[in-house]
Amino acid sequence: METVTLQDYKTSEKSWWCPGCGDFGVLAALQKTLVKLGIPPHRVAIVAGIGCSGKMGNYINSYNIHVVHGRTLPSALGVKLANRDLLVIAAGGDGDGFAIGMNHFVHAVRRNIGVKYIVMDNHIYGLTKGQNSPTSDHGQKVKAAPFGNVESPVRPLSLALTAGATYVAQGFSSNQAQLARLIEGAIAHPGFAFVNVLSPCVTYNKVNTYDFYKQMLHDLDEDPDYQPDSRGGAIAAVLEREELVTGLIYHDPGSVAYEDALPGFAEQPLAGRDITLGQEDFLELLASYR
Amino acid sequence: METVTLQDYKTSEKSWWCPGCGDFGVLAALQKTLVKLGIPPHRVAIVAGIGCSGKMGNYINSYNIHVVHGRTLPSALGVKLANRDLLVIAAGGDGDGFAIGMNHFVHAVRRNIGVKYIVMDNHIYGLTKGQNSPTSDHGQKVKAAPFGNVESPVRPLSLALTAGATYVAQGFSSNQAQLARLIEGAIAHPGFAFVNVLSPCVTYNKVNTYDFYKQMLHDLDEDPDYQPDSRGGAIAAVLEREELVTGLIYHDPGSVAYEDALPGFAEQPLAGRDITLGQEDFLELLASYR
Amino acid sequence: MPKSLAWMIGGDQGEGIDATGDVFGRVLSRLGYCIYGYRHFSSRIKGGHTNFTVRIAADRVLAPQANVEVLVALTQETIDRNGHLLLSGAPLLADSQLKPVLPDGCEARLVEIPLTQIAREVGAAVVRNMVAVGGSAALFGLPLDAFEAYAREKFERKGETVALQNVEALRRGHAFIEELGLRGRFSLPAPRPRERYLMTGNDSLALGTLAAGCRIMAAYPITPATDIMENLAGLFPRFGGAVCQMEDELAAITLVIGANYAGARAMTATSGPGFSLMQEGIGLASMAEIPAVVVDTQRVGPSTGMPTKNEQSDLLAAVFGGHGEGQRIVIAPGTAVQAFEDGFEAFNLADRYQCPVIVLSDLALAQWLQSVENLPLGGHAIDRGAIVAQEELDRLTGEFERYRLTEDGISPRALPGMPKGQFLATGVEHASSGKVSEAPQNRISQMEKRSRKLDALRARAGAIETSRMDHAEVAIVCFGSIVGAVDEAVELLRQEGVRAGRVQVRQLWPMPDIPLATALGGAAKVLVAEQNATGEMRQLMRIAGLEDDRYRSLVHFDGTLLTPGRVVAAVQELSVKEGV
Amino acid sequence: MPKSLAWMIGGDQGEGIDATGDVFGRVLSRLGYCIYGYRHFSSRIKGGHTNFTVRIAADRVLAPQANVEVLVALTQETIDRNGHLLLSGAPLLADSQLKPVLPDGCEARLVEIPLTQIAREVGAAVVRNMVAVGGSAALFGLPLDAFEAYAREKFERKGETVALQNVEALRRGHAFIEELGLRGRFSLPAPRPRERYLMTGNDSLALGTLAAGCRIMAAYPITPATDIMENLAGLFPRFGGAVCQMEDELAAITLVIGANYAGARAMTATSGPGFSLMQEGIGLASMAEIPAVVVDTQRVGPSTGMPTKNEQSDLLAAVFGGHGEGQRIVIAPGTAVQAFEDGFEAFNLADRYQCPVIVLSDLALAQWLQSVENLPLGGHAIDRGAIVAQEELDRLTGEFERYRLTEDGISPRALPGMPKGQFLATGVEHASSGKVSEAPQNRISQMEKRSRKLDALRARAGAIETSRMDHAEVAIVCFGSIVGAVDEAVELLRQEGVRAGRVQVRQLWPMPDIPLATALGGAAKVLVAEQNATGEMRQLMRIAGLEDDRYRSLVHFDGTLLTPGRVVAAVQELSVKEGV
Ligand SMILES: Cc1ncc(C[n+]2csc(CCOP(=O)(O)OP(=O)(O)O)c2C)c(N)n1
Ligand SMILES: Cc1ncc(C[n+]2csc(CCOP(=O)(O)OP(=O)(O)O)c2C)c(N)n1
Ligand code: SF4
Ligand code: SF4
Ligand SMILES: [Mg+2]
Ligand SMILES: [Mg+2]
Repeated sequence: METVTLQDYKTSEKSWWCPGCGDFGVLAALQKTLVKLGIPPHRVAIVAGIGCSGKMGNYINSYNIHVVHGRTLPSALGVKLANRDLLVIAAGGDGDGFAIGMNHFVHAVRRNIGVKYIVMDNHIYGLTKGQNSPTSDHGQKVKAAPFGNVESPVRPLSLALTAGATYVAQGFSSNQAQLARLIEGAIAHPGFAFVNVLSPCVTYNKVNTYDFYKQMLHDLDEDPDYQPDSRGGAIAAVLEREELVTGLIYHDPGSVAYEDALPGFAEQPLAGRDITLGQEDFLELLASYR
Repeated sequence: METVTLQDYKTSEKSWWCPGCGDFGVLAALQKTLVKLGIPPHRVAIVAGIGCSGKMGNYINSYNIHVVHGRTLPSALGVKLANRDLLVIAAGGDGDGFAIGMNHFVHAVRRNIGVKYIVMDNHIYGLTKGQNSPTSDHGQKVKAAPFGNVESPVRPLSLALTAGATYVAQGFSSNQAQLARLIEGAIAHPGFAFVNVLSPCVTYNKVNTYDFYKQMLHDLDEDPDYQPDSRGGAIAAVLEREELVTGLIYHDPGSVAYEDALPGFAEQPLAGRDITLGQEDFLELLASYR
Repeated sequence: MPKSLAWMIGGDQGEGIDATGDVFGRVLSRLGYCIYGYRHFSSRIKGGHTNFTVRIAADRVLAPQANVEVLVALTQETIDRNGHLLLSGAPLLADSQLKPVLPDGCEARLVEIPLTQIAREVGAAVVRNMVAVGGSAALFGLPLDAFEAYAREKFERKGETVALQNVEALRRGHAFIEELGLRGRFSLPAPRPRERYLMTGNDSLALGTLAAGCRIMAAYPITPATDIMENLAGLFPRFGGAVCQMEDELAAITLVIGANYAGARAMTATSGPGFSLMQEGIGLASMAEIPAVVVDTQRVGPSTGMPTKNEQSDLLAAVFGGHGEGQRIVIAPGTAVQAFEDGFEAFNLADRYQCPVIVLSDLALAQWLQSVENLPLGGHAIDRGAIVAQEELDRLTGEFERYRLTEDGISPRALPGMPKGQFLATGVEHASSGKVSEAPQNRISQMEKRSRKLDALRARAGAIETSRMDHAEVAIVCFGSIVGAVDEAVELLRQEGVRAGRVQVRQLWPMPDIPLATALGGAAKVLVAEQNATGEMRQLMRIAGLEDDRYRSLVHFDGTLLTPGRVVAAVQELSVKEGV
Repeated sequence: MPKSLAWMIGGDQGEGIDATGDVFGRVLSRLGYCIYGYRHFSSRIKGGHTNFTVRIAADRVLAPQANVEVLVALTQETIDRNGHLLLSGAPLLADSQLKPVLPDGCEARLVEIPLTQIAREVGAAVVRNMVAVGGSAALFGLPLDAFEAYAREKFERKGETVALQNVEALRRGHAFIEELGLRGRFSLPAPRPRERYLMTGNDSLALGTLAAGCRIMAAYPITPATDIMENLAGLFPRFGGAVCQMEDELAAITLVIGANYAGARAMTATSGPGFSLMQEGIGLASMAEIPAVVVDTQRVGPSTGMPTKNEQSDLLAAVFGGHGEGQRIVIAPGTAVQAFEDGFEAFNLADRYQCPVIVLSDLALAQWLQSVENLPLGGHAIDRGAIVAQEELDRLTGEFERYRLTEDGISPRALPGMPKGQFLATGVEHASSGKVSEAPQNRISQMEKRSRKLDALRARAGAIETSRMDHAEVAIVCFGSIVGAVDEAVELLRQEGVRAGRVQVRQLWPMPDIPLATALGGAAKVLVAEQNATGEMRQLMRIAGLEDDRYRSLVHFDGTLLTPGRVVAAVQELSVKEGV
């Protein structure tokens, strides 16, 4: 373990979110965890989506790729496959992940790709100035829905569980200690780890505020009756509480990551391997076309 | 109710599926149901995806629109909003619906759009000649995965239930009577009705065959212990049996369709309405820009 | 060129800069002036510099001014960034609290005004900007009561106290400047009062689509197109329609196709990234001959680019972006009035030609305020194109032939719900019945039929609009929002004795080569001005055979608004180097 | 033109027609002939007509033949559809069981042969087609043992019985024809045996990418590109790589971008509809300067079009399809050998220029069998382009400057995992550090830097390939698979005394205007031949200034393969009408 300091993870760019934005808390928890684990910045690749949340990577001095809206997870899989020694963290918003990116979310989950996915779920589209997101409450009024949201929200936790997720957790950006612990668990997990973070948008979301969450959230980590080891139990628990929970919700200790399941896949990073094809191999392959 | 005969629903084109393909059964059940309900062909719009299954509409003499791969559900919503008097049926395959179209599936479900969605789920990509689909079993060997499928299948029924579906059923293309009943229930349901049909691909899928299903399927309609009225119970039931069930799985009698929830939305079909804007309305709107 | 003055207010994002600019512009508009109000901003919600400029004139202005007469600064950053825009001695109103400092070389006159302090005294820190508005009104010698009336109207619903605080803030700011003896420091031209609206292209385009009978709008939010959705979300429910905020642009475009197929008028609006995602869907509309209106409000590309900056670089993608060869009509409004017209006309074109119509707007047109004087609803008639009559269907003995081969390529369609009109609409190649066909000869007939539909458009009236082109030596060809800068440049050039004229291409595809060739016939030089890097319209003109040694390009691609000065300079360079 | 003969087998889809064609072609190839094997098929799995033609010659043939010498008919539909392809008296071998009837006007000689019956006698109905192959071998006077050997080899793993049944079927078919006295009815040219492979463009392209060191392939199935994925799925695991079948094309392209960013060589392959969906992702690769190889195996568009028919109509979308203005390199192989080369070279170009490279293939190249004689691995060297050295990073005092402004526009990149090389890659406009910047001057510098990268490619060696161009009066310009038909047409024209030559454009974008202008300089007429409706390459040539009154277009867009005859006719028409 090298000595890594918080300074190593800082960039010359200051975080540009609105004062009070929940995303500050997520950034802090992530940086703290990386430092705690002593992972040097050059071994970390952050793949970020488009949105206020997607700027996350701009403020961490790791390798960063800021992709197109919604394609955070497939891009992250690409990074992981090219260099499986990297810690690959995908980060984005609820719009990025559960609207335009929902398809990839479900499929990344069922593939169990070795990527840690942190969603800053503010129940709103922040960067485009306050439209309802897929997690916005029914009835929420915004300029694009002046008579209120007619849609019912998607439930990211239960969706992930149903889709076969092997690590599902939910944090609250104000609860740094828990959030850091959940991220740490995600990093340790082989396979896809999903950490949904309730991260209030103080500018556009007047419903899902810090106060709201402080009142409503139930901490499963502190619940002596809850064990995060049964998929069915986890689904039932989050269904019952309408996903207003925090903590480690489910964890499959037998999880095998996609890259470990791929037949014949190199154990060393592809990026560093000799890629020339031998003449003998080539002729052998050609021979099959005789 | 007009007298409608099977003949009215036939086209000059014969169905072009491989002999024995499960989709024949789906076509037959659908046509029978439409006739039984006495719905005249011009009041039916079928929106079909791309795939063997997507050819469904080509063989029914209704209004048909055969769209681009995966966009079956949003197109169907468009048709429904333009003319809410139509019976709008979306039909496609498991690739169309759960691979490229998964995003729209989840969102159509949570919107509860007034569309009946029939998926011919053969656990394979038929039209492109036998690649694994998102519902293919783990380990299934095909040319594109010669060492076996490394992915775990998505579970359409539980996904739909978790996403908030108000009508979920699963049929088997050989069981015509049940399938017709489930489709009839779907048509009667206000809002989104999802009928997943296990429809064997006799050419490319050597695992999920008629025999396989005959052995494995559990008929919930015949199960006296099963009541399709609880979301949690339904999720648990399909989870337990790995979705190898048929029958009506869940039904929310209080369902309100998206088009009924839209504020101010016309009760008569938009397609027939006078769309000219009155001069007074226009001036009033302009005045707000002074 | 109209005599004009410009006022700018600058500060941090999220501090009401644009709202303040809006107030200032709107009152001036009511006082009888023509306004062009534009903003500099970043893709960031709070913090980061922003400024809003209100350009004021007696006649239409549709372009930025190079300098400003007054700058109101709420942060030191504003002074540093924009101080140089002030001519020597021009007033820079800065909040005293900043302890403002002029940057080196800035010769403005620093006027410290205790904005924050006055606001606090008035009882609400948020009215700070209104103090500045009051002071600005004094500088221009404007009647304060018009501002007061507007503030009362605007803040009424927030309660009596708020309204009064705002009025008081205006008064105190006004008094402060008056006391400094600066009242009437600038005199505006005489106002020319008449019925006038202050709106953006997004506003007027939304109105145009409503007027055209569009009742379904499906979209996914994206800057700078979102306002269209937000505008219509407020309007459509009142007229029985609906706005559907979709999960992505793939869903938006295909919803629109489904709705148009079933007989409604439906549209979507997006910007570059979303537009790229729609390419497959647009191809379906071409192939199945389904009307579809797509607004692409361009911003700087490629990829995410600069989402809050102006560019016109989606033109080639609008014309050629989909795989295979499908019919598309591309039109581009340049002013808010034209945005209304095109928002309306797009639906007529789509229904008449049964194909996708792309309305290429751009950020400047979409988001900047302009005075609109003439927006008549009359003169625009709804034309739904060829729809088969029910009687004709009733008379049919065989199947309805949806894609009948006709001379002009247009085949009447049936709408779902019409008895005996059933047919298959598909993105697969099909016979005239609609049924799938792979026969080579059928392929040729259907391809030719579809392509024939658009032939007449090459000569469509209204495809181009010219100004000052009689006896013009230099023709400046342009499209979109830069027409304002070009027009102003033409006036400046004329004042300098250069016989310049302007040709605005409003229909970009099919390229109206016939009217263009005629319009440009007499010019000695043709300058094709575009806000992009590769001269996209010029490339289309080349394809259409509009190319010879008279043609030159002016490209502008740094994201800023094209100024009249830049256009003038380009023409002057032509004259010097090539002696027009 | 090589003297050639063609053999066709036709029947229902799903009845092993293509497998049978493959056997016939492969044995002939082993016997020393050059083969071109092509199929007619529909987007349907079983049922529906299909046929497979094997064209046989002593020298390279890469185009269809207008007529066939022998037709094997397994259904009456085959006879009705294809009978007219036989010249008078040519043998039409039909299964007696059909009770075959010749259509009106068909002057073929009907040879009834009890295929089904013999097969049953042999003990397996499935060997029916092998009876026909045996009979066909007799017609051409070919040694049966070569067929027997191949059948043994092929059916070995299915067990002794199966192999024997096939051999017996071959023998019985051969004997039947012999008894009719038809043995040696056609004599083939003398074979020219050498090491030769029978492969499709998809096969060789896949090999090329493997040889280039590509180890990650992400795709979503689509005809006619799927074989590339299926080929690589068998190969990559052996070399430590992986094929990921993704949920859609949006995922495929962005996976590829992520993988290339992180230092692997990764690719995707698709066809039109999927290619349209990738436009946004391709723009990201342009903007963030990330290498990415995208194979677009074209088929008939727009929309779903005719998925099993040939067209070259995605060219303009390949060049201009994304919003905004990003760099793309577009190359197009025309033969299986070139598909290998381009599959390899695409990765070098992508790494060297740090941008997306689009390999435009087409259905005919992708799916039809051709003889390949020269596929050397040597001569191709892997070039990973500019990657910063670790020592250089170690020496850095400040941040690594990923997008440094360089003279040639190429800036060395760091790969994730390299200490001190951290940077931000983003689709947002950025400064040379990689950090987001909206400064106008930075925008200009970065846009110019990116565009500068491709300048040299306008003159790249290998961008065009010419044949028979010395003293050519008529130059035929083409790209993609139709080069085979054009070359054959050139020989035919030369035989008739027309001095024709061929220019194949292998790099379509940047358009190699410099070598093209030189190559075409001496021609009196230039015919631009393309398999699309709007002359897409011609349009690109116009943009590049390659247009004058010598240029004409030949467009072919009915989905069938372009024949040499059609090209000859077009040139003759030119000569007659315009007197070359
Ligand atoms: C293809 C595409 N469509 C739309 C957009 C515009 N856009 C940018 S961010 C965003 C959503 C932001 O919401 P979310 O992902 O929840 O992030 P937040 O800003 O709330 O953190 C949208 C719609 C885009 N960049 N690309
Ligand atoms: C954008 C796009 N990508 C890929 C394809 C190719 N394609 C056609 S059908 C199909 C999948 C078919 O599977 P499924 O939906 O399960 O239908 P089935 O044939 O099994 O009934 C695919 C991938 C396409 N038409 N469009
Ligand atoms: S708009 Fe909301 S999500 Fe975005 S930075 Fe501000 S508070 Fe955070
Ligand atoms: S390939 Fe499979 S799904 Fe397609 S028609 Fe044949 S049996 Fe049915
Ligand atoms: Mg959000
Ligand atoms: Mg399927």
